[in-house]
Amino acid sequence: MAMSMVEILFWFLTSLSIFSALMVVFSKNPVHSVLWLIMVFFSISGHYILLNAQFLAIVNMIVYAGAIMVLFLFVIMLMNLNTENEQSKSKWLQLAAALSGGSMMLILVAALKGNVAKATAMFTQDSGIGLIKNLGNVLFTDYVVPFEISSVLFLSAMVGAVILGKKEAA
Amino acid sequence: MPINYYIFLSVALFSIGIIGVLTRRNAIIIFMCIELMLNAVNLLLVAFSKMHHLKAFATDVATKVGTEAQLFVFFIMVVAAAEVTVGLAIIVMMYRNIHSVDINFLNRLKH
Amino acid sequence: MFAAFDNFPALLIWLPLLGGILSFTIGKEGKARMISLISSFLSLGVVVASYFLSNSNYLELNAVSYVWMPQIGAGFGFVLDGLTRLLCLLTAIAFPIVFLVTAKDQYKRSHAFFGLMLLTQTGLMGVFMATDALVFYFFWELALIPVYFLSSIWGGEKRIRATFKFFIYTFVGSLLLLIGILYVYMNTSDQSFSIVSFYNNTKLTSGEQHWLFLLFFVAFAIKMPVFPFHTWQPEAYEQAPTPVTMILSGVMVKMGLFGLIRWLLPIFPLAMKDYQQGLIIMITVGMIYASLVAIYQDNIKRLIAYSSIAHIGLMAVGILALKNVSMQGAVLQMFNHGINIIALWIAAELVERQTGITKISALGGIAQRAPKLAMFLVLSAMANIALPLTNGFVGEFMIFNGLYQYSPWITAVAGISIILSAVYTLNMIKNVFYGETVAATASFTDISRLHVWVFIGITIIIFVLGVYPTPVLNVIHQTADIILNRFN
Amino acid sequence: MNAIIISALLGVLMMYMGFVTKKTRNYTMVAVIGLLALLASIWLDYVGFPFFQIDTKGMLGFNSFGLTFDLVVVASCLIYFLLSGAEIETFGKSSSDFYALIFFILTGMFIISGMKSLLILFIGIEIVSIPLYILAGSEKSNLKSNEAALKYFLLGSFSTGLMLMGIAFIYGDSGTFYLEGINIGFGALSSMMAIGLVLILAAMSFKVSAAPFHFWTPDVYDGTPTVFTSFMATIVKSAGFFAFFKLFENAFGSFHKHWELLISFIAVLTLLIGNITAVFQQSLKRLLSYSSIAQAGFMILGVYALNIYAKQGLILYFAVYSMATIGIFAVLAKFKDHSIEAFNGFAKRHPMVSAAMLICILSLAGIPLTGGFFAKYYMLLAVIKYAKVVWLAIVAVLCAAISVYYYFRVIQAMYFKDAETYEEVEFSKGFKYMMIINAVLLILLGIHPDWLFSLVSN
Amino acid sequence: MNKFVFLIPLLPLIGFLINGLGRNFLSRTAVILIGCGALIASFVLSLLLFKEVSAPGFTTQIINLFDFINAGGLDIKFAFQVDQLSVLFLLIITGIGSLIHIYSSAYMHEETIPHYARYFAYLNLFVFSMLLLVLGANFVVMFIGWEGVGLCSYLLIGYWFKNKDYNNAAKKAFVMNRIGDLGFLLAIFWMLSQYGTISYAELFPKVGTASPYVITCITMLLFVGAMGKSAQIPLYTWLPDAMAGPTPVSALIHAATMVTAGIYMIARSNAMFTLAPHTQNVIAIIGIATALLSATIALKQNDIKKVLAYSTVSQLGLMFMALGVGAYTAGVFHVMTHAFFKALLFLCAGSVIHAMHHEQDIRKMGGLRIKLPLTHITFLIGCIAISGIPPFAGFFSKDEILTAALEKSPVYYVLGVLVSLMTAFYMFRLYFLTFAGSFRGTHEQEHHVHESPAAMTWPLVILAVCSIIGGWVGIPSVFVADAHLLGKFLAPVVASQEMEKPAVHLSHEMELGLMAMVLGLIILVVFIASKMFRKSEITENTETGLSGFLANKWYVDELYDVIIVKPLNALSSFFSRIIDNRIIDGFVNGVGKAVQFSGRQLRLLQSGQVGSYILIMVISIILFFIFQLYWKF
Repeated sequence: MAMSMVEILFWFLTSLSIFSALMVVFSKNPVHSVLWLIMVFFSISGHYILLNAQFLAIVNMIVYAGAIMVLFLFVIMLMNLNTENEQSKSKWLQLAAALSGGSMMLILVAALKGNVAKATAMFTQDSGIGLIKNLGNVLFTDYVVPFEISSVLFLSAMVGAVILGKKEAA
Repeated sequence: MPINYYIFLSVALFSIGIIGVLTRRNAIIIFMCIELMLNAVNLLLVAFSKMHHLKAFATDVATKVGTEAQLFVFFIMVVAAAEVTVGLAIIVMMYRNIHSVDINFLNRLKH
Repeated sequence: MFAAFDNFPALLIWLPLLGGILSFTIGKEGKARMISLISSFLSLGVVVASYFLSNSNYLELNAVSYVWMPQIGAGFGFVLDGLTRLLCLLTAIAFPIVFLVTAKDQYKRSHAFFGLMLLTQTGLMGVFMATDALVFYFFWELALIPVYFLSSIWGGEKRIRATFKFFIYTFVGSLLLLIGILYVYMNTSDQSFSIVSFYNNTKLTSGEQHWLFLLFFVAFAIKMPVFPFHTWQPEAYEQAPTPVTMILSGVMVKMGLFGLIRWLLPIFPLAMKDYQQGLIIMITVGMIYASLVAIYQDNIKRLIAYSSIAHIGLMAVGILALKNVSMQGAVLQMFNHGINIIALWIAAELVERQTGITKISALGGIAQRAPKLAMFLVLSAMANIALPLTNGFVGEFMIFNGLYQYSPWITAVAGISIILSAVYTLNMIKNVFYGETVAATASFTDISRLHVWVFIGITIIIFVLGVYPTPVLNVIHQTADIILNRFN
Repeated sequence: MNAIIISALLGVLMMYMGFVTKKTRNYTMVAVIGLLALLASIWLDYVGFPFFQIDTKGMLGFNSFGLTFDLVVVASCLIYFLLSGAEIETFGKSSSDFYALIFFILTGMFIISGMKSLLILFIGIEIVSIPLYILAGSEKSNLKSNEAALKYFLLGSFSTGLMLMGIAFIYGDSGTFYLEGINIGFGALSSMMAIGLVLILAAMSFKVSAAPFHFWTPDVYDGTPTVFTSFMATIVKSAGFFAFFKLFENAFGSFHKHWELLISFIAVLTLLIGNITAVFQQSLKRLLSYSSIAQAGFMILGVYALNIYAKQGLILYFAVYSMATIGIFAVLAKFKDHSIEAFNGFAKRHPMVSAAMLICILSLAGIPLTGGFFAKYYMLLAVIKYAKVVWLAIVAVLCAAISVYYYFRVIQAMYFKDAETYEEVEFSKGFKYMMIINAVLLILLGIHPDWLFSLVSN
Repeated sequence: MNKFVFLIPLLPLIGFLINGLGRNFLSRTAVILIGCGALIASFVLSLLLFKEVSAPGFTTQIINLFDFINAGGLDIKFAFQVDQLSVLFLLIITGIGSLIHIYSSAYMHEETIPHYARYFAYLNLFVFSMLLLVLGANFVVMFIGWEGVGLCSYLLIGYWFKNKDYNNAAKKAFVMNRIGDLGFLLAIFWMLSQYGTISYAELFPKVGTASPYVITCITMLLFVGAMGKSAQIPLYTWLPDAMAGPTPVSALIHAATMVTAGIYMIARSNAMFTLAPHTQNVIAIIGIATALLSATIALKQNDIKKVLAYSTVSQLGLMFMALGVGAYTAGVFHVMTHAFFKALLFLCAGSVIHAMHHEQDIRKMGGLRIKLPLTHITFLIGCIAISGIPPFAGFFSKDEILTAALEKSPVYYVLGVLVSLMTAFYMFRLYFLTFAGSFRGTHEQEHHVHESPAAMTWPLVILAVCSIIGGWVGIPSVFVADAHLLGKFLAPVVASQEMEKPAVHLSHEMELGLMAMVLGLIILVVFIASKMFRKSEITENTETGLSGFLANKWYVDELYDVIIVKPLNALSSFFSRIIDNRIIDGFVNGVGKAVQFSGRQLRLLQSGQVGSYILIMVISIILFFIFQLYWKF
């Protein structure tokens, strides 16, 4: 059975994202972790494009991979954590952690295997809701209230950053 | 691609995130793993958005179904950005005091 | 809430409550004492007046009722029927006695002491008069909280622990009671806490009745207390200040018995029938047990405490036997026992106050030094062990009579407690009051005039009720009739 | 809607107060006046005079339940400001920022109170949470505060991740974020829905510190500066519960049977762990954190029952629990030593304050004549009404009996024990009166709770 | 006259109240006047009543005073019943009571006034209770008196309350009485539930309506009550100990009146006992056994009062045997004569003790006939009377009992005779040891020995006269036909028991022959006693063998101690220390401890490590998933 280009892309991105995610977890060096995480974000953006969600793909790259991860990198550099000096947790704890994470996945997968939606093919053409025009339209009409409300969130984050960041007065 | 593939993918990413949170001791890495989990969610939401959209699209070509999930993802990103600001501020503050971001040193408060 | 002061139940709640608050706020020892005395005597006056000026018709249960929370079917309902009247009288008598007996005592922060005492009185009155389950529960707790503080602040050496145990123990019971009340409330057809609804408008299956019965019973059993829920009692009695112990054992334990009569039997008649035998056997065994344990005690207070367990057990059995005679007898005995045991506590208190000792084997010969005290003690002890022509006899006779109709064998076994009660009571008299004086009692002085008058008052009650109980019986018979009718 | 906008504006106002005046007293004054305005505006909203008519596409909506909740929140906050304002002021110039943060948190709560969509829920919860992380770490030089903030932040974000995953699955199954939409058309529980439900349940349990997701609570409450612990443990927790209740009522109400066992399990576990662990605590602050877990156990009973009694009862519970806990924390915040022994002989030194504190403790313990009784009473009533099986109620009351054990340890310390050396604590006159007013309110709620809960109609 | 019946008990009650309350104010004379006056007045009233009752055509009178208990189908009246039986007892009680009061006024003279007054108060209270007992028209009133006399007995035994032993004796008396009382009480309840009434007048006519089993049970329970009060096996040990009380008290309570309450009760309810032959047999057997047992014990006692006490128990046993064989009249007759001579003997003993300054050991007496002539004579009269030598009172009543016993069964008769012989033996042993021979006490004692004052001797004389002539009211038909005045008097209240098959039918000749034989034996025994004890020396050596066994009262007290008292104490200590403190309270405290313990353990879960918190959260979520997805419920 020949795979279409899209399918090949899907499997490539999937394996890339999973591999990168694993590398995030298992890299000794925090900087490597950050870089691998950026890799994950890029592959996920690829998935978005496959899913015809171009706006989110771009935002993901700009905001996440660009801004946020840079911030992370910045902090790590600032703290001079660019070494592999992190002590690992005890073996038992790591084993328990891996086991529980793994069984979490297994259970979810097992539960969702017989899902009704499996027949749906995902790559057919659609009306292009993921395009910026459509999303912008909805965001500033129907979703204007949550949008405005999230400004409160940013305000508080800003205040918080100021409070936490500035030197103690006394 | 069936929706299940996306579900499994994001579940896998999510679980890897959890494993990361559980196994690492560096607060920043843990935070990154949490971001990984959020991205798994984002991916899943977009996939679901597409799925619901296609279901509706079969009967109505002008349907807007699915928009809300993509906007939700947008809001998640927004919130994540704010969270990162605060989170990193806290981590930096912590680092200033104890010169470490190892969570195993967070043990003054117990019992 | 309370529209007017034009009726007795409202007065009986308000008088002690206001008195309590007043003496709390006034802060001066002498005045607080005066206020509490006046308030308690006024309450007594009101109860006595209610005897003559209102009828005791049980059917007018909702006679006094104020709207409280109509949405949830709760109202401040109070009644003064025969049963209640007797118990309110007991409460109203007990408090002035306690105040008089302790009139010369000094308590640190005494305004708080008197305030709490009066709050306790409010709680007790409320418990006895409430015709609304929620109000009943409220006052049930209200009577407990001040006692907790009274005992913990003014009690003996190990007071905090003992009182705490007492508090938690009874609190567990009352919480179970609360669940029971809520469940019954949910099953009233008109969603009401009124006792009338509880009696007449509940649809409970036999199974529901069974476990509800147990919930209620445990609460009451802990309060009474009956074996094997009794272990808080000796400690609490030992550690509480004697005025509080008097109230606890004289009045408060009656709350449990009262609960049986008013809030248990009539609501769960089906379950009652099934549990009757088991409970009666359990309590009877407990009576013998408590009597035997009492024999071993070497502390006056613990001895009286265990004797109280045995006596309360008898009353409980009298109630549970579901015989008219024994129920009336039990109600009468609730009153009598209250009076008698208060007298015993006064004696114990007077001994302890002078010698500082409650250990029986370290005392002796007080009768030589204090003939009056000895006389009154013997008198009240005799009433306590139900010697004929004292009040105790009438009550116990009626209880035993009804119990006999229920089961001769159980009567015979329960009767052993009469013998045992003689054993430990006489032991106590013998070792504390008779014999040669010891170092601790060598300079014992006889009781003051005030105490003599208090004792005379008690003695009069003991004998009047022992010789001519008819007026009291006339008051309570209707209650017994109505409750027992539910079992026919 | 009034509340959201006004409190957001108040937050902004407080942000800039630092530029207007340096006198910290004024910050509190403005905050209190602002709260009064807020209270009035909510009341106007409640009686039917909203200032703003904004089409929210059904994502936000206010009913009597939500508005009553808002009222309770603002009232509790008022008491909080009045009692603990002085403590906030000790943060100096930046204290206006803290007021701003608190107003932002309030905004988040009002958003939660009106939420009809999972999106709003998510945003609301985040608006509440993010400033809290900051408040937890507000004592920057204090390592405990740092630690609390980081723990809270890490665990909080983790639970946010869980919640989002849950939301994603629920969306996948139902195709909508509207609560009503989720609620209809689900007779049977699909596996996606079940997973979403469990994840959301876990996340919400985390927010309300229900076992086994409660572990952050004692540590964070302990490390956070007392004055903010007070806020966190009371008003914020109420918001968590409100969200919990509203979400489960409106979104998952129709398949209540499918999750009642799970939540009853959580309730029992919370009650047991909260109460039993509290027994051994030596620090009052930590004791209160465990007690807050224990109280959460009771409130979960309301979520379990999901009926009108639960609704009314929760409102009452929020009010009573917040008032009582704020009262105790306000006193505690004046102490440097947070151990129970620090209160030995307190009643002799400060009879008025200790009497008021006594009422608060009694209320927490659920003793009749205090509001706490009716709060617990309503939870029990709700459970009994819903289940007709009383085992849950019996477990709850047995745990309540355990709670008496540790609450009364404080009373014992205050009233029955004497201290040889003690920390001298000053209380202003205003503080004393406020404590008394608080206590009187608690008693009033204990006699006439109907004044409050009748605001909630079905 | 009926209207004043209530005065008979009321007067002593008033006496009690005045003396009791006014003990600190009254003078000694006033105390005497009130105490004795009340009794004498009662006696006079009783005499008047007797006159009325003995008039021909008298029918039983019931005087209702007030409703005692009227509730729930229970209707008990406080009522008095005046009939031949009650009047007879009234006379005995008030008559002998008066004498003893007078005697006491001198005997107790050493006491200070408050205690003196207290003594008279108790005594009056006792008489009041005793009068209630015999006057009551139903069992409840009887029970009131019944327990009342028990109380007074307790108070009077422990009158000298400084002495621990006396207190113990008092307590023992009260408790043993209570055991009996419980039986009585149960009988009352049974009667109430069986017949619906406990008034004699209503109850006795319908006794037969119950099954024999029920009647037997009720009568057995009543007899248990009688056992306690009248000191029968196995509840007799309190009576010898009760001698701790002042001697007049022993005379009044523990010889003449209270202890005969059991006989009164059975005689009163003879209608019932007649229908219960099994009970009667039991009564007879226990009666004779008690009589024998205590007679043997009395043989070896050295305390003057103890001898008399065991003698009392023995005589009571004889009375019960009489009741058991259906000879109610004989029983009551013996109560009366016994009241005379035993009161006499006790008072004489009191006189001796008074003279000897509270020396009670007969081994330290001797030769008192010269020092105490009047006491000596009257004591001798008492001894003769109790030994059953005609024409003294004891002879008639005892003979009547023996005759009745013979009619039932020769065994009873033989044993009864044996008891009589022993009685004669130990009484004369007592007499000879006390009054004959030479004085064995200290010189100081000898110096002080003197005859008692008139107030003490006059009652002795009166009682001595009664002891001589008291029996003449019941002259058996063997001597004079139809001369049994008492029998005729009591006939209306005593149901004649039908003998189904008299074991032995006696002819007059045979009766006379037996009488003579017994008399001969008794005189022989007296002779032996005189030989043995007239000139006895003090023997201090401890008794061994059988005599030791008897001297130690068959070790019954020790036996009771081992089988009842010790186990009871052990049980109570076990209950208190183990069950109550360890198990029940241990459980209660254990719950608290368990909570504390789990609190201590659970807080370890709160490790402070973020990692473990998250791990637990994740594991819980996994468990929740499993539960929610795969749990089929």
